[in-house]
Amino acid sequence: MADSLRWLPLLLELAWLLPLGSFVLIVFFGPLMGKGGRGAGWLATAAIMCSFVLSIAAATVWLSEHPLVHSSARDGSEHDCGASADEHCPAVAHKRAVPAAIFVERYVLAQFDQLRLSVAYWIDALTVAMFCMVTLVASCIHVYSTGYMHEELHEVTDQQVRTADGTALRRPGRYCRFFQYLSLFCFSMLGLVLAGNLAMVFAFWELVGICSYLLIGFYFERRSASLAANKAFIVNRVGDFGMLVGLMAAWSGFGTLALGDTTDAQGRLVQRGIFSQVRPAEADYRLTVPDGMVRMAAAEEISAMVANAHARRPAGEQGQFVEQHKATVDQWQSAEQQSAAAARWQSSEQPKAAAAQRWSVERRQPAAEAQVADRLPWWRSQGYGYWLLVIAGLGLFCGCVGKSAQFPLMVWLPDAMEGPTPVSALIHAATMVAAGVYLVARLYPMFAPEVLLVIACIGCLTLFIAATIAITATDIKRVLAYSTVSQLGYMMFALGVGGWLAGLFHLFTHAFFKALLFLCSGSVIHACGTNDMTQMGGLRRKMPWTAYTMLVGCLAICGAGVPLVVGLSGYYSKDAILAQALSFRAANPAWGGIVVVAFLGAGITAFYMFRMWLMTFAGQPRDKHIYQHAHESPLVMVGPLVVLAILAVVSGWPVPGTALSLESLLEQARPAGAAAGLDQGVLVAGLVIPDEHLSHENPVFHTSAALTAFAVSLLGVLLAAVFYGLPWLDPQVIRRAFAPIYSLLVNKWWLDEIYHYMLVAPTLRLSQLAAWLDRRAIDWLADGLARATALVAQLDDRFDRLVVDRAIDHAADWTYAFGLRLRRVQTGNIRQYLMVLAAGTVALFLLVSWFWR
Amino acid sequence: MSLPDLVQNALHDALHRSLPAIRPELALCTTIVCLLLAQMILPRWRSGPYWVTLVGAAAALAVLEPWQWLDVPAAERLEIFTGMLVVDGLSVFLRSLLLVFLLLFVLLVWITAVPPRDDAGELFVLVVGATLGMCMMASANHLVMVVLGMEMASLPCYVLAGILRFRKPSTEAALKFALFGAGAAGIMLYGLSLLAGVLGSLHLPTLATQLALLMHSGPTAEQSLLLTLGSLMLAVGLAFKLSAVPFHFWAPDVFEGAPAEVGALLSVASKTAALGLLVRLVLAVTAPAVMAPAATADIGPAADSFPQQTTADADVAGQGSGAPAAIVNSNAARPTAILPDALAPVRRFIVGLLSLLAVVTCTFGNLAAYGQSNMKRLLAYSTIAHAGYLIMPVAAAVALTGGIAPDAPASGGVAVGNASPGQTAEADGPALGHSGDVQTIGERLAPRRIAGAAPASAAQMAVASVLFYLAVYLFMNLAAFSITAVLRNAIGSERIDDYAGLVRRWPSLVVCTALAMFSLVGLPPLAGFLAKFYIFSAVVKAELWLLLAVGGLNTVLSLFYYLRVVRAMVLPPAPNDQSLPETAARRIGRLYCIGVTIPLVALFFWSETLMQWAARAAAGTF
Amino acid sequence: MNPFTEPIGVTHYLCVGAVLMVCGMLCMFTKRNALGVLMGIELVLNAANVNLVAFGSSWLRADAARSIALDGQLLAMFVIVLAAAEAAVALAIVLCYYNTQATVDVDKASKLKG
Amino acid sequence: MEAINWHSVFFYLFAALACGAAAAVVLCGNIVRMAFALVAALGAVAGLFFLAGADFLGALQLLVYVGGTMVLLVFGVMLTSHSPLFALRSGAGHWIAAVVIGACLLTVLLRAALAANAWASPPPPQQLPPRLQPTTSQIGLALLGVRTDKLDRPDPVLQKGMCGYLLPFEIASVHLLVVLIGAMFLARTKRRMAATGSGSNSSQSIPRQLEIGNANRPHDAQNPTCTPPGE
Repeated sequence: MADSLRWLPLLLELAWLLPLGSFVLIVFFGPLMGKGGRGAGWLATAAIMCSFVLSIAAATVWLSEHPLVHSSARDGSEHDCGASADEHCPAVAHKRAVPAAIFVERYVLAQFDQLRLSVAYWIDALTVAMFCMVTLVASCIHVYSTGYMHEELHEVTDQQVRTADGTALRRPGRYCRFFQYLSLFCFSMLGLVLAGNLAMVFAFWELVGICSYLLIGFYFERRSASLAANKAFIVNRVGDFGMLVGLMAAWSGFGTLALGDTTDAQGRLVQRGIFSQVRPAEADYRLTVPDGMVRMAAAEEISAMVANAHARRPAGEQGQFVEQHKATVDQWQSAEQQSAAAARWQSSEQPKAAAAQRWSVERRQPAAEAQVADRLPWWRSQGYGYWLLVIAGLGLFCGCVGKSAQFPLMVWLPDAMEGPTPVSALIHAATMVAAGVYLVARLYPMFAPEVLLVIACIGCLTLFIAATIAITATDIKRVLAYSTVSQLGYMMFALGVGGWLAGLFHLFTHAFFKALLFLCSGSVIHACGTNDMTQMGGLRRKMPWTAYTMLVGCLAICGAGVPLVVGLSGYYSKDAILAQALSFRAANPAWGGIVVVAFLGAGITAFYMFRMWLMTFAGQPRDKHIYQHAHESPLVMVGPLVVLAILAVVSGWPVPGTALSLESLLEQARPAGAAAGLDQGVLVAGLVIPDEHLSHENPVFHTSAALTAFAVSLLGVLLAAVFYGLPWLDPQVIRRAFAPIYSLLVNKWWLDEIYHYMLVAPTLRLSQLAAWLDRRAIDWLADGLARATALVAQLDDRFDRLVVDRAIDHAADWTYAFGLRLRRVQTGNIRQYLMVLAAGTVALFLLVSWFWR
Repeated sequence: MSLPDLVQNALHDALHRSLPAIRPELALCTTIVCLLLAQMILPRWRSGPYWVTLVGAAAALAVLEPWQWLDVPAAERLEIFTGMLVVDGLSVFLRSLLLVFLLLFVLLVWITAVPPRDDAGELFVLVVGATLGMCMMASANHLVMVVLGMEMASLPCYVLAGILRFRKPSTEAALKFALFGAGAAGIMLYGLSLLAGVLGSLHLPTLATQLALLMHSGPTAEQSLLLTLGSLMLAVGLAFKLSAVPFHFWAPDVFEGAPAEVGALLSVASKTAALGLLVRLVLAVTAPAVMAPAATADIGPAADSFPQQTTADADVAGQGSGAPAAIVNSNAARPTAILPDALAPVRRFIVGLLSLLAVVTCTFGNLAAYGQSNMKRLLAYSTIAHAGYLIMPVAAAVALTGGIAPDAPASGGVAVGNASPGQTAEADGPALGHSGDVQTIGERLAPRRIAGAAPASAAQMAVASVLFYLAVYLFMNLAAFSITAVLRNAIGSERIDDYAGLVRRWPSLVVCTALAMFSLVGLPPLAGFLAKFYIFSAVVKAELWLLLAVGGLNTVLSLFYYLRVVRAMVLPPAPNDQSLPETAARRIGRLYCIGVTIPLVALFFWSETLMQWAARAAAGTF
Repeated sequence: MNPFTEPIGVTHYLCVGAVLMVCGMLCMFTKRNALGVLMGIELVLNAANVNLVAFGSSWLRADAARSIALDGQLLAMFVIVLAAAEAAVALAIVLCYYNTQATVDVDKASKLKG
Repeated sequence: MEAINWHSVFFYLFAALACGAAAAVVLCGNIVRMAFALVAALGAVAGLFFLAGADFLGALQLLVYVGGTMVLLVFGVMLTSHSPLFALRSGAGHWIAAVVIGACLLTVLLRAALAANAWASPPPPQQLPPRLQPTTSQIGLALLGVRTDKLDRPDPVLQKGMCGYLLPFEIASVHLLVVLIGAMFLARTKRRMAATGSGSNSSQSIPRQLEIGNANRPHDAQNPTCTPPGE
């Protein structure tokens, strides 16, 4: 490790811990900091800004050690490798090199056998970039919040909450608490980014979830807010359940949760990390099923081997033993055995517990170990354990589905708008929902092609559904929320079709313009006191700064730009995604349909964004009263808007004259071997995840993506202008014309209703069925049979009440009563104690001689 | 060698080798003398006994130098006083715990002022005397020292139980304790005489070797009858000290009658020593190859005559993951390594006995704690239950010393289950039959070299888990008892119901209580969880599933009554008539409680050092 | 077979020890007087001593070399010392008990129970 | 007819005396009679010790037990004999339980005792009763840490296990010191009056509220239960 790099973990650690420090300080001393805790805001802001400065310093250190090269897509030096995926050209070969990364194990919390629970960091270009982005966006949001939340400095009257006597709720301000949560949120997110093992990832994952719960429920007196917070938390739990399954699969398969290789003080390898197990250097970084998973899948064969070795080995004769084991291998390789074994993993119905048990037997028989080790490559080539890898990947992705609000767990995110607007900005731009995408990107090496396909499909579905819902939403924040869901879908889609860089690039650019959009909407809400766009209009005259910065944001998210020349940040990232999608389509014609949806989504995005902007800022004011009261926000709120607007424009550009650009920085972190392209699907025949570099290098994809996207977006913008800008067409007409579709969209595809139905229905239906049967029985068979039935029902009911319902109670009662009865043994009489002493000895002797004879 | 030479040798050995090794004990003896002198010379120096004891305990800890053992890779096993005592990692660990407890105990008694200051001198003479005995128990290597240590630890405790000698409950407790203890001691002595008579020695390693040889040559039915009876009666004495069911009857009554401070001593220090002794005894007889005095025939058990496993540290550092080679070497260096195979029946017997005791004790303690209304009594039952938990890993350690020899059903169940029956029987045949010819021994030695590696370190980890549990247990129980004492001084009651509404008056103390109780249950962010985790993982390694099930079930059971204490403090409203004016003494009392609770949290996050130390201490025992 | 012509073995002593042990135990079970219980304890400890001496004696068995030799006597000696100490403490406790309860009846010591 | 083995005769004599006296201790109701029966039993055991060749131990038994411990016990009897001694009789239930347990215990112990015959066989009958060999000097040396008995032991393992008793000997003295101080502390009826006259204060500092059944008493403000350290 280069000398200056040694400071990198320390810098990032400090940047990570500063928000925690601010959190702790505010928790303990928040109310003491100025009137109403005004100082808390400044403290939190200062902390996150310092983090930002430290992150920049870290980035500088990083770049000084790892100078950037021109990314192949941007400087036009195209290596024409052709479209064929598996051809080895020099460009592909060099991309298989390991990315520069630092894995540091800072502190080992505990070690349970093989599993080390430690504070470990995985630092690469992605980590550094994420740090800069998160802290920068968070800094802007912090500054903005000091203005936005100023009402909380004194006592607040919440008009939306009525107390028992009908008056509005008055409560003390929660300024301190807000910043305390913000700091904790930033700390959690940074920790997640920095985490070097999955256990730590999971811990911070949950912490992020809790913070979002706290912040969404910030106005917890409002019923809607507390419901939304609960919803967010519970829906995320569903995802986290899957994640736990994935974690367990990973742990049992890899034997470790660390991402990188653990070494001891002398630098010797102690334990191989997940990445190097799943993409070992000796296998040319190809996706490799780790030993543990192969062993689990082949547990039956292994236990047979152990039994064999046990039976055959004469005690202590090593030489013979080796020969024997060779013989066994030969015997095993007979053709019928092979086919039988190959069939087995596909059905692979053996219970996991039994497998683990047998595995332990195998571990305790080192004699058979050599034999097993010999067989491992063959098993692996037969696909043993591959399904475990898929399960691990899918499980981990489940967690990301919950956190990044992907279909079908996207319902919580729009409801999360109940939190204060800066929080929405933070959640949507930099922290919570980005966490899911980040994690998918981080764990990219261990995703099998099938998992990537699932990710692509889910992402595609999400982006389309969310975009369509956004068309009809009238709440300004909800429009943005659905747009976030949709954009997250884009990112997942990109990752799924092999566009690792494209997805991440979009994550970064999206963070800037989405934060901008949210803060602008907050500014509007702050000025108007309402979220409803139908009451706005013409506001650009009252609040020009907000209006035009928001316009920049809208343009950026639409991917506006002059095709093939220059554009806003969104233009580059969206193009990269679409180009990769086209590349994917070329490689997998069977799955090409999802690409079309992605292009459609781009158009819809442009439409609803401009619909929103036009409804809010253009035209004539719809509500005079609100219009008159509207005013431009104070400088402390406008400042961050301007900063973010600039970033939204330029973040896709390289620094002139250098190779320094976001894209080339991220390119450094591309996981070894995860450039895909060479991974073939096993479960889904013919699935090829194309190499991302191909889409950059092939001008066909690039150009067609840029042009198509531009055309589609332009269409969307024009459509929006037709309806809302220059009202040539009345939206009401269209609404009536497409009434079924409109109701589908306005009801958010009835997703909430479907979930409600799915959750409640079984219980409800069952009870209704029972009730119906009951009634029918009495109505129709009002005779002796009916009475008998009634009697049986009654008995059953009594049984239910007396036995089933109260069995739990009774168990507890019995335990308690038994405990009380045991007290009576303790009579307090010393002579009885002594008798028990002697009797106990005798009884023990008799017992022992009875059992151990 | 002439007689004067012999005497000279013995004296030289005692003065230059043995005495330096028992410096802590000497410091304690000096403390006793200083206490008496201080009372005689300076009768008006009322805080004198506290200072003297504090300094004495600190000095003892200082000369024990436990921190040395943090770095020393593997403990050196040193037999001193011609084999009477043994100094190794285990003894150093246990003695450090005892001395740390002594220090904390002095502070507690100083703060809570029980008994009256005039009696402090006698109190500390007794406490230091008891600690001395416990130290002897922790390093006993000879049955005389076992007896002497147990009596030295017990007798002062009888008096301590009655330290409030003008109160009826206190004297009643002392009487019950003394009579029950004397009865148990009588039974234990009787059993011990039988054991010694059959095996022909009182020296533990010799005794163990004799036992192994006896088992190897196949004991007659009469001999095994005597052995069984003798070891059972010995176990009764230990069970009394451990308050294991059904020899626990003294515990609840004594804990309730004696002041809470003495309760802490009985439940922490006494149990630490007893458990150390238990570990020593069972490991001595089940893993005698370690102690193998038969390896060399020279007179005077000098330390250098024992082949030392200097490589054991690598094994500990690897913690089960590695270093089989190291073990092979150290095994090969021991000529008597064959003997453990013959000891399989002994191991089975001990594992069965300890498992039985553990299961019964644990369940009984937890169930009987349910209906208690007196805090001290509740803690007494909790102590009993914890004795059960603590015995479990000892059983596991014994099971694991056997390695994976397929003839030990306790550990080899799965292996037997998976191999086909015919092969198993074949493999088991020679191991079970005690044919003494050399060839079989050689054959049996060979697979052990390969297979025995991991279990040996697993057994060490089991012992280490006991030690870790004891260290955590010290703080948990001390916290619980000192909270009881502080509250008794403040609100004048030890009834749980009278703790109502404390949360509003002394929230810090309630937090401490909650932490202590949750740690006793074994809930995650506290050291108690880790302790329980380690012992259960030891039990899992030994594949004693019944123990695991019972332990898990009992953890659930125990949650209820521990929570009840916290609930009593938090939920019911405070009685209005009580006011608690803040005084310096109360504040200090609370501070003390907080101070002993902090380690519970700290040890969860910084458990590594302690666990490593425990592992090293355990490694020295094998 | 005339028992008076047969030599004495370890077994004989062990039988005496067993009887003493049981008598001591019975004493502890049946005496309500605390001092009676103490006497029972003395008997129990003596039983152990008889055993120890028997096992240590070189006169009582054919293979005397395998006996515990002087260890038996030495341990018995320490047991006597410990018994004396135990008696002293127990007696002091009994006196203390007597001072607070005005009785030496151990059955009265049943306030602590449950 | 073989010659009478007088060693055996005396053994049976002492054994009968010991067992009989022990039984008498159990059966007597009067504490004083019990004490005398105990003296007889312990004396008989001392005789058994002599017969086993443990001369020093026999003497110790006579001195410490019969002389010391019994005096202690008799003192106790006298000190506590103000109460009616004869009323302290156990109920029949207790007796029955005790006898049943005692019988079981006796069975087990006798079974064990008889088992010893199998491996520790008695010496051949023609062997003459051995002469008394004094063990005093050997015991003395052993207490110094040097074992001189059975130096010619054939078994090296057992030879190894013969330890010197220096440490127990010394540590027992500390033990006795501690125990005697404890006993003295308990037996002292009166509270020691501090020379400064503050004794009454200190006596109050026993937490009164610890009385059982009286636990609800509120804190007595005038009666501080604890004083800060260093006072």
